[in-house]
Amino acid sequence: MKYNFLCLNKAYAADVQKGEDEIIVTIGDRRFKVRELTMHENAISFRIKNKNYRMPFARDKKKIYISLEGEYYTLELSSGARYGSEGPGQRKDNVIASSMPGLLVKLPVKIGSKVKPGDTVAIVEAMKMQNELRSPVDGIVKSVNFKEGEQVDAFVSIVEIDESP
Amino acid sequence: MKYNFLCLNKAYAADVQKGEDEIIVTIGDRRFKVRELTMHENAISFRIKNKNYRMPFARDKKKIYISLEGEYYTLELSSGARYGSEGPGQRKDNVIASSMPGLLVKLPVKIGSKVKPGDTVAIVEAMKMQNELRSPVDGIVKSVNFKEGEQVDAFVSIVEIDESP
Amino acid sequence: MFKKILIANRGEIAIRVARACRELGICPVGIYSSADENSKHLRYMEETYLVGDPPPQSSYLNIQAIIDLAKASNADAIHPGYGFLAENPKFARACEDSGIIFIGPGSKALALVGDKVASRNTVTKVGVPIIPGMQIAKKGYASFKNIAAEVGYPVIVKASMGGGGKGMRIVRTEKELQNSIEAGQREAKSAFGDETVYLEKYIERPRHIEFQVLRDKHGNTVHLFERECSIQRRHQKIVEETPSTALDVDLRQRMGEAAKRVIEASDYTNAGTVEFLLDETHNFYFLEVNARVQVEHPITEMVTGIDLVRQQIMIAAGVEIGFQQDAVEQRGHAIEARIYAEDPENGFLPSPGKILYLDEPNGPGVRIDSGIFQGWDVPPHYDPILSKLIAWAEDRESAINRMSDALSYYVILGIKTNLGYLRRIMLTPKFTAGDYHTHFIDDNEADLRMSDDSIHAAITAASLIAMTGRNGERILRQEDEILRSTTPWHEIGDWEVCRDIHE
Amino acid sequence: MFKKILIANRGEIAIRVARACRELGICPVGIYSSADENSKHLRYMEETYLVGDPPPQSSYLNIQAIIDLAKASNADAIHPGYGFLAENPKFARACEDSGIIFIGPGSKALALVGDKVASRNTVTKVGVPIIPGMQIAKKGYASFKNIAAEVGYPVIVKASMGGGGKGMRIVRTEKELQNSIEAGQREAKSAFGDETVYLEKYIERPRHIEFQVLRDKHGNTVHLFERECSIQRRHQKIVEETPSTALDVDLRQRMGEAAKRVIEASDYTNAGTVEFLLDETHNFYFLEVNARVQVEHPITEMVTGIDLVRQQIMIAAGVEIGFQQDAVEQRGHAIEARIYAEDPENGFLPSPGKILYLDEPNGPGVRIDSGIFQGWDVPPHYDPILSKLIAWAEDRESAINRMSDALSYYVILGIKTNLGYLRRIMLTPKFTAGDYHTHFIDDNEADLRMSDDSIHAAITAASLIAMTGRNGERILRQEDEILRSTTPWHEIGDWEVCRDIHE
Repeated sequence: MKYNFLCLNKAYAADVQKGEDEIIVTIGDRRFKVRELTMHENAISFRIKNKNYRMPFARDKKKIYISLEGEYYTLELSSGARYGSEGPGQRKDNVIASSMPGLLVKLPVKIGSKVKPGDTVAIVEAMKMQNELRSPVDGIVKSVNFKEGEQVDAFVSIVEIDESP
Repeated sequence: MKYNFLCLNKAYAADVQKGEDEIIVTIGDRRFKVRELTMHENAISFRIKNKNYRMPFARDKKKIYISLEGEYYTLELSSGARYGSEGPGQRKDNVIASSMPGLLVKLPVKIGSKVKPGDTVAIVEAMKMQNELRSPVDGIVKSVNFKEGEQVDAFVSIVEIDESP
Repeated sequence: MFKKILIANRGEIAIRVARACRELGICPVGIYSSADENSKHLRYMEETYLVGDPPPQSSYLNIQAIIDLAKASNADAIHPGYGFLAENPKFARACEDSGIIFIGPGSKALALVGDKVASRNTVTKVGVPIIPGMQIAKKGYASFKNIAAEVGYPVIVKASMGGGGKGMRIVRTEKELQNSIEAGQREAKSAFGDETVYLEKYIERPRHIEFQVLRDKHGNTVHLFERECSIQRRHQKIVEETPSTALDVDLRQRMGEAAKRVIEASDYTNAGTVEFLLDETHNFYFLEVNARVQVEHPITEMVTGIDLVRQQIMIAAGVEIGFQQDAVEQRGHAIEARIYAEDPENGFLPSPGKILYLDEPNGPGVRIDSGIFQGWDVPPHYDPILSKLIAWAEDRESAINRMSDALSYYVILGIKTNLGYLRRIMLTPKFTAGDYHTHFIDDNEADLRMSDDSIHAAITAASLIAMTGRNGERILRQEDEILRSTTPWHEIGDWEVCRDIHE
Repeated sequence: MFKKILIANRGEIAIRVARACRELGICPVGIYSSADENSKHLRYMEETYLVGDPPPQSSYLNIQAIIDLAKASNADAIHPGYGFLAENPKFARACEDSGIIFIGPGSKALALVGDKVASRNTVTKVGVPIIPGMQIAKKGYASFKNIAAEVGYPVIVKASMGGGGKGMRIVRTEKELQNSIEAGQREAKSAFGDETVYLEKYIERPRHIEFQVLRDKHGNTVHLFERECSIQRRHQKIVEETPSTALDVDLRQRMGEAAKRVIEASDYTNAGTVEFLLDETHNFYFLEVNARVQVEHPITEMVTGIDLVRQQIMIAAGVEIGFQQDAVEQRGHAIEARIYAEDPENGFLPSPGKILYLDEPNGPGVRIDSGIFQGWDVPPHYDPILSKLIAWAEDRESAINRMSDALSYYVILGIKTNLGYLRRIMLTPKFTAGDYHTHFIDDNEADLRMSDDSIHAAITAASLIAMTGRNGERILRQEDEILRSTTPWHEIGDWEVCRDIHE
């Protein structure tokens, strides 16, 4: 079984093989032998040496959320196509998206607008905080997918820019 | 829809009818009109006048567990055959069962033993507590369904007695 | 200081001790029976070891197996918690023989305070009153008659090996004495295999008051005031509070000093609790020393701000107590309610099983020492305690309100618990007035009974749950209820628009 | 005393206030926007009313709608919580005009302390130092140059309408002054539509210390000691503690008395907080008065044992404060960590969404004021605070350990939170040493970054979860791991037996 995950903007490919008394998970050039493991309703537990470990987890359609000894990970099951299965994923520079869900409070560009690196192309607001989305590139706005006042999800394209050559 | 419940050793029959904008639940000669109700994953909520009520619940195969403003109910969905749908249910006097699950630590009777009211016929232990089960009747042991050292569930017949006429 | 402590217990107290270890930078080592493989206390340990099969004799009472694990894991010390081996002099001795520090009094002091006769003698020597009666069980009706006459009726006949009320007989006149002795002997014989009984003055409506004492290895002794533990069912405490409404400043000071004298005279170190009975005219009598951390220790921590388990560990490590008696203060009021897996509507019978739903309260002044989680199958092998809910507030009335509120937000479903019963205790007039004694549960039966008010609402809710089965569905929604009432269950009653279905 | 209090807020603070009401026998009335129909605060109210649509302007900031509901429900008083309308003099005035008690200072005192210039004048009159600089924004380079020379460099140029760091410029030499003023004016103009700037002495590495004060309607004033709030991100506090490691007895006493003078001079009643900056040589400067219950009030409650919300209600009802200054004591050490729905790995951006899994810690010295539950969809319309975790212990080191442990047992899954980040703060050497100031977050970036150590373990776990999907299955079980390591993630690393797959 092969899985592709996105975590903290990096892509990871994991290969899982079930052996007789162990499961081998291969991530890049690292290999993990998992030898003792129980799945609970909302936690995965295992034992290393003389300590019990317990990782609470939850999942929804695309993501798995895991808690590990005081740290928290959100892992997105990715198709592998979008980000490739090798190396850190690259977000496309010409696609402007918000990294938080929120209200699109300002959209100062329209199709055909010229933008320079650093120009604000959208402002998204959530929980009393405004997040300005700036263009990382020089170019012309190719498409605008939302209107001011609309709710936008995280990582969904709001504006696309045709980069100047 | 008709439901029969056992609660605190009493039997209740409820008839539920869904109307256009209300649900009517009839229990004996009382009738409840329920007009505003939401089912959550593990709670049922409704509003009466200006207050929100929330009843957390859980269920397993046969029982529904409900919490109501600091009180707790276990309702057993019964077939209606065993206890009848009218009036308080009657447990049979000649069937000896434990009202807690536990270990059968002592079984001083066997088939054919004569017992009198008050005679100990079994001792069940759980959580450091021993519960002596005594015969409520005069009679002769007809059947013995467990051995000493076995685990018994609650309300399962351990010993049955043929009552003396 | 210790590097590693093995915690020879399970449940909430194992977690409590592990937390104290972690806060002191000590590695907590846990043990578990095979019935506890998935238990919550393992989550708080740095190392865990299987100790044996589910029965306590094979696991948490298995002295050799525990000592072996302590050695194998290089533990410096063992904390026994409460129950199991906590007050077993043989276990303390086995630790001492293996070079492992037993966190508690030494085996000698344990043996002394565990011996009824010896401890009474010790206590009497330092001028602390005991209940008048026989010092040693005697034979022959004459000595019973004489002593009964001396201490005055009513008296009580008790089994020497007794406990749990078995073999006890209250005697109000000399006429009943002989019959009662004989009946007590018979019952003692059948319950304990020993017919020895003794006699003492019977205290009517006593209050159970205990004092927490700390004594270090350098001879410093301080008490941390009282706990009132008179709310008991089946001779087991279920609600405790501090300060007690029965003590005034002078009595509190005298009892505290008496408790310290008892501990000092027993050459006892570490944390210990001196139990007293208090009669209606405010005479107090020594009962016994509890040579362990008590289940109810949190209420003392809440009012004094002193961490008792930490003190236990430090004292065992030879550290001097860092404060004087006059620095210890009672601030505010604390109440503890013990949450048990038991059925108060059915003789408090234990109720092991799976916790299908759990929601624990929190907020200001609310502490929970909990050993449970949703999805856990409470095993049938051990004490039914699930968790302890402690409420602290500036005054008693607020503490009761806080406790009562917290109990009503504490939801455990899937097994029977005493949550509802505990809440009813909080609402009982005798309790809110602070006017109670050890017969509280029996005397207030009517107030403590579950009301039938809400049963039809529960049946109604259950029918709807049974019918729908689907989650997140809004079955009906309408905002036109116009009803008037004072309590929610009268309001629920108002759902019912036709009392007579034939109308 | 009041019979009914309307709580004009939501989330954890609405619950906090409702609890105080219930404990005083007062009926708490809740309001909710349509985004909060299912929110937790409604569970603690005796009555609840829909106040409006999700946007704050339509609901929790809607003065008229709230006043109308208070009248309709016959509330005697309104508690505004913090944020929203808590410090809005118009709201306080609207309450007063409607004959409803506003639980807070009167509208006049609110207007006074909300006015920067007026409050500085008041404070200066009673001899409390303010940061040297311009009292009123001035025009012309000359006056800037003169005042800068007078107070000494470095100085800071600030926008009069400013906040959140916008329009601010630190100036270290006279050479840079003119450019900085102009840049500040431009930024202020674009950010706030007003180019007015002023200048004051720049305090390097300041600590943010505030004092909690109570003043009743009879003129009694007490302070309840300090809170150190220097751990801030985006100019917002995220960790607070008391006592502060920066104060000694003398300084604490002087600052406390100064805080009381500020409150008295402002003719302020109810609970108020006087904020100071403390420089490296222990000079303190008045910043402003926070005229509300603070988010961080629990740490004061933990060390003093005084319930601040209860005091607010009682003072508003005209009750005299029942204790004197010298009866107030700091016992132990308390820390608060604010749990936010935000992503520290992504600029602390808010993260609304559904909480798929929730497990909140408990135990000795752990208090949680929480507004969340499993299954709740955190709405995007309001402040991202989810809950507050407060740890109290006998000393600072234990409190830090307790907090750090509690954070690691606090599990919120489904949305991003700052739980991991807060725990990293607890482990940062500068924090554990108590040696920090308001630039802590920036200065300790490296220590606060999430470690990559465990990422492969997380990926491994996620793969197994993705693969199985079934609950309760024991995939593998074997007890033969023989590994040695100090941290769990090195141990996890030892799962990996072949670093090079091609070996």
